[in-house]
Amino acid sequence: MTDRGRGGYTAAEILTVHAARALSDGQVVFAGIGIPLLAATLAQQTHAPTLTILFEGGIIGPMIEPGRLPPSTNEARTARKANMLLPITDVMLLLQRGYVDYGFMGGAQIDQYGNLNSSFIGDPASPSVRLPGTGGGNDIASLAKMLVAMRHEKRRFVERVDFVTSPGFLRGGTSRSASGLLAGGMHRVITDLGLLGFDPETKRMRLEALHPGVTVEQVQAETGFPLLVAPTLEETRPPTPAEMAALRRLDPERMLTK
Amino acid sequence: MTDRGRGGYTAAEILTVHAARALSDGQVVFAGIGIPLLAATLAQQTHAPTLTILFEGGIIGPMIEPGRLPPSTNEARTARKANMLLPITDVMLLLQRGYVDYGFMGGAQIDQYGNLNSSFIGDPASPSVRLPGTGGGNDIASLAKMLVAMRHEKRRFVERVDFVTSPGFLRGGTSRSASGLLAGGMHRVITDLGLLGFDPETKRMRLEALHPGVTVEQVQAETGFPLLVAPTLEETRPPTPAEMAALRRLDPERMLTK
Amino acid sequence: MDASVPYAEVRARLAARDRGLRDKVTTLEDAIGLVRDGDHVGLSGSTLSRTPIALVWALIRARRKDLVVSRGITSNVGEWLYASGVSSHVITSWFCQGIIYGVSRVVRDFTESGRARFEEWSHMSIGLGYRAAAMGLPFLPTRSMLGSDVARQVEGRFRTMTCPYTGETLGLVPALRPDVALIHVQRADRYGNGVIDGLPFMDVDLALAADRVILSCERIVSNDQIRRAPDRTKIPFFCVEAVVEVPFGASPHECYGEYEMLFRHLDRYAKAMRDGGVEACRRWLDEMVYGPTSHTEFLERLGMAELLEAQQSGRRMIWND
Amino acid sequence: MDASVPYAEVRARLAARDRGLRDKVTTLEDAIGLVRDGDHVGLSGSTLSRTPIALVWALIRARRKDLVVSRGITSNVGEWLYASGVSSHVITSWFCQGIIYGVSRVVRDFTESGRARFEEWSHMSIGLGYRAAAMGLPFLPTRSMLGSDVARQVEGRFRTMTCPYTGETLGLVPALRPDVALIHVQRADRYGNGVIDGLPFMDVDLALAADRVILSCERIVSNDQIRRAPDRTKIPFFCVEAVVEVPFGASPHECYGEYEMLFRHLDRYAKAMRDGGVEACRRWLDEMVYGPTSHTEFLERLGMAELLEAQQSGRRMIWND
Repeated sequence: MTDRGRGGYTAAEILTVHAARALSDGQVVFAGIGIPLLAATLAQQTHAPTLTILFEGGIIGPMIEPGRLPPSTNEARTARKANMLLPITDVMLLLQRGYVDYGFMGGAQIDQYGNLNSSFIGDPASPSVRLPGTGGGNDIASLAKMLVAMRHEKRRFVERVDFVTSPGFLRGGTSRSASGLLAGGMHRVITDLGLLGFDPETKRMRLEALHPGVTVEQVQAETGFPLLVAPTLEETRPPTPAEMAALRRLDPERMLTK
Repeated sequence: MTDRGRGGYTAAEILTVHAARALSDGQVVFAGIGIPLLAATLAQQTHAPTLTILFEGGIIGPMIEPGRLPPSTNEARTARKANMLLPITDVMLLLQRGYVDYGFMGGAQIDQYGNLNSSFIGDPASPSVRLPGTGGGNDIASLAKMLVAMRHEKRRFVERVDFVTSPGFLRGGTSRSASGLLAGGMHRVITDLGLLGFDPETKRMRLEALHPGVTVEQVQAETGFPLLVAPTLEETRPPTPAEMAALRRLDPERMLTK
Repeated sequence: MDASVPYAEVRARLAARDRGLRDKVTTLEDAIGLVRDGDHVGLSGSTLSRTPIALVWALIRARRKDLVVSRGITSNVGEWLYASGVSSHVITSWFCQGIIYGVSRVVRDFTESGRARFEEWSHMSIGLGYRAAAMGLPFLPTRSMLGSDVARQVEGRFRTMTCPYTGETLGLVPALRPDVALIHVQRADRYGNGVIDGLPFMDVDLALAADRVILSCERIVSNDQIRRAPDRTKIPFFCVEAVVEVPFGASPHECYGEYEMLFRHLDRYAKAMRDGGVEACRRWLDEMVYGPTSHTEFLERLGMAELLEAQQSGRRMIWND
Repeated sequence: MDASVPYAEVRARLAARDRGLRDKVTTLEDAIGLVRDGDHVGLSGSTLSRTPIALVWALIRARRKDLVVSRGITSNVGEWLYASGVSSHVITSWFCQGIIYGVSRVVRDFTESGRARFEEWSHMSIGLGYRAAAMGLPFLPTRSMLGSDVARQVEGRFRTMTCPYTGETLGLVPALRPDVALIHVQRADRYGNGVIDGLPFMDVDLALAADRVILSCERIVSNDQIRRAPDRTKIPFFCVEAVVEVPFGASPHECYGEYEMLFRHLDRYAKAMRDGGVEACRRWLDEMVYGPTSHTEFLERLGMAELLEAQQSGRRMIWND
């Protein structure tokens, strides 16, 4: 991730700190690798010591050691010294049962209703790029409240995704629940420019807060559809020294936060 | 079981030997405790060394030691040194998947269509005796071909059971498959008087073979409904010295075969 | 079997639970405080194995009432629940003292007189009911129980459907969702990570199906021990509400690898029930449940000699021989 | 996903299998003889973990064709199947070389040109498909995949129903029934009782779902070892058709507690694929699959130094540290 940070922080650092703040103590988060895992671990080290992380590979409460963040969700380095290992289908079913507070993923392409695409660029019948596909993304987004952390770029924030891999609010309004998705849904999109939520009625994406120094116009310029703006637009608090110190301990080689 | 044996054998010995003969090498049998287990073990010791026994408690291939037959299907004495232990629901699902050649149970009350009752004597709404109920019997009889070993007595062989706990052919004909039970069904009833099967069309119980010295009239006299008789009625071979020797090793104190 | 509960309510109930990695160790009495009158309570183990005896003992002493109790197979513990007035509704597949003890006079007395209900499902159906609940589903399909009177007795809850793929008839087992599960295991850590040796019965599904789980264990181990072999953890801590360390917590029943059942006690009990029926059961409750001032005293009344013998033989057959 | 197969046929196929407790140890080559052209083959493990590499290696050498291959998550092994012509139809939820290697040029080339198919289901749906088959059911209900384009792409196989208990919409995942499952585990006995350490992935369901199971293992242990800890057995012998002992049978992928993946080899492979695409993949197959005269020679070409290092670090992190 090339830097587009502010106030001496990289974009990835800003993303990670704000993502960590979205998590509360005692919660259970189903995390993807990369920024989501880093943010969940940062939350554990700062304000949420009893937060529990689940991984798609079948891992409950892994032993994350500072400086040794696991590179994937289902290998031995990730599984060692966890609280519990279980079959993939069963860890996914914990989402369906309701044990998980938040699913937490990165995103390649998102639309105004929070739908995510990781399957096709272009027409799925004749794609210009065949992407790796859903993995557990579709299940997590179908069954849990979602946090998405991603870089705020116009090519990533599109009016309509080419393919709904992981459902947000589908076509907005009540279309998600009408399809049978009765729980979960997009909760918050955390970017390097600000925090976004969704309008309670239309389910269209809405700017909720700006990072210091960012303007609404800048965010709109990096967004491929007209952005709603919350009635009271907040300004986020910049990363604190304590958060930054913890983050540096977790990622001393700045693999993820450069 | 009081004795009503013939040719120097007890009724229980005759039952057990003939039940063992109904099993073939390489098969998988889901066995109840008592005569079914004894018979399955006898089969292993005589003609079916690679026969596998499953128990309802969640046990695959137990270590049955001669003289130490386990008293129940789900305790540590039964589970120790098995090939595999698994949850109850999963061992039952092996029946549904089709891994089991025969379910093998005793019976308290059976009717002309092979339905078994272990729930109520009398009107279920106001029973004269509330029996212990199905346990896994209903599942085994619903999902596997069945062998039943029981004492041949008029009060046990009734025209219509008070309550269908474990389904045989229900009301005969195609009524079993019409109810959605597409596999399994009563295969053979083994008694101390002879062997019984079921008419291929009507699914009514039919005498297939008599033990030496037993007459059709005797069997009919101990049966509470008119018994069909197979076109060619066989006479069973008496227990062999090898079978009896193996049986004595398995049950030296004659707990089950007195 | 309450399969008609909307998914939103199932989710809301779970969302309200504290699922953090926190110390949950407490006493038998405090743990049982989590059970409310009228609750549906699921019990671990099967027949005479890994039954949560200490928890049931505390439950009866706390004089809870109107409980619905479910278990795959129910033995003498169900007699105590009937006779104590704690429950007059047991959902199970098979119900008497234990396979070698024959038909239960206590169960007969209560059910034949209509004073209590024994709601019978097939053994697999009880398991599928817990599993449906554990999976967050309103039901699971089955090819069992169809056509039988067992199904007819619970018509409306056991249903059928036509499979859209094959056109075949399938049975539907509704989710079985206990308000509370009482589960006894060999080992757990303070957070509630539970390890089961030997037969798991239906306990993993039961733990995930229930709205609250009270875990008793033979011993509490460190979280580090749990993390040494995370593939042995069978019950995840976040479904557990309370952890109680109770040595011999399943006696007079057995606990795999720890102790056998107390055969002499159970034989004496069986004879007393045969001879005295419900009144004998109430006398047993007076002597063994209400009488002792602590669970340790309950164990004393079971008898040190028989407990030690059961421990010796129970350990030996699994670990030594 | 062939959920429309009548139950009678599912049962008949299983009834025809030899399920006796017999010695099943054989060679890689003979075991792979059980796979027929056109079969649906399911693979154990996930991504770069506990993949049945040795079995797939033998499969490619045997030049099987028209296979449909399924797996929860598919990595570079899927590239080999495409590039070798063994399969042009992979059913999976995620398909590239491995999470750190980004989009696969080989997968892109085959799928974007229409020469091969990547049939995408959600990860849980692949698992539920195996589980439905393992349970002897035509489908399992789900609350996932609804409303998405993933579902739309497989419409007719992924269906919906109205729950008769709640009135809610449920998705239905059809049974996923491999003709053959290739499964690599740490230990097995000669009969096929399989023990899995660490993450079980979808392998228990896969084993029970398939019509035939070929089990490779790091080492064959005695049946007595299995019976010492029967609660550790994860795959029952009677679903297994062949057992092959293959040390490093998952290399260059990892096997929990035995060895890590061969990072340097995988990095070199990834760079070669980025630079050379399908042609580079075919060169890799020539060098690593068709070239060696034995699996041992395949391991030699992976490199003794890296294998030993992977073994040392893989064991250390689980058992020593």
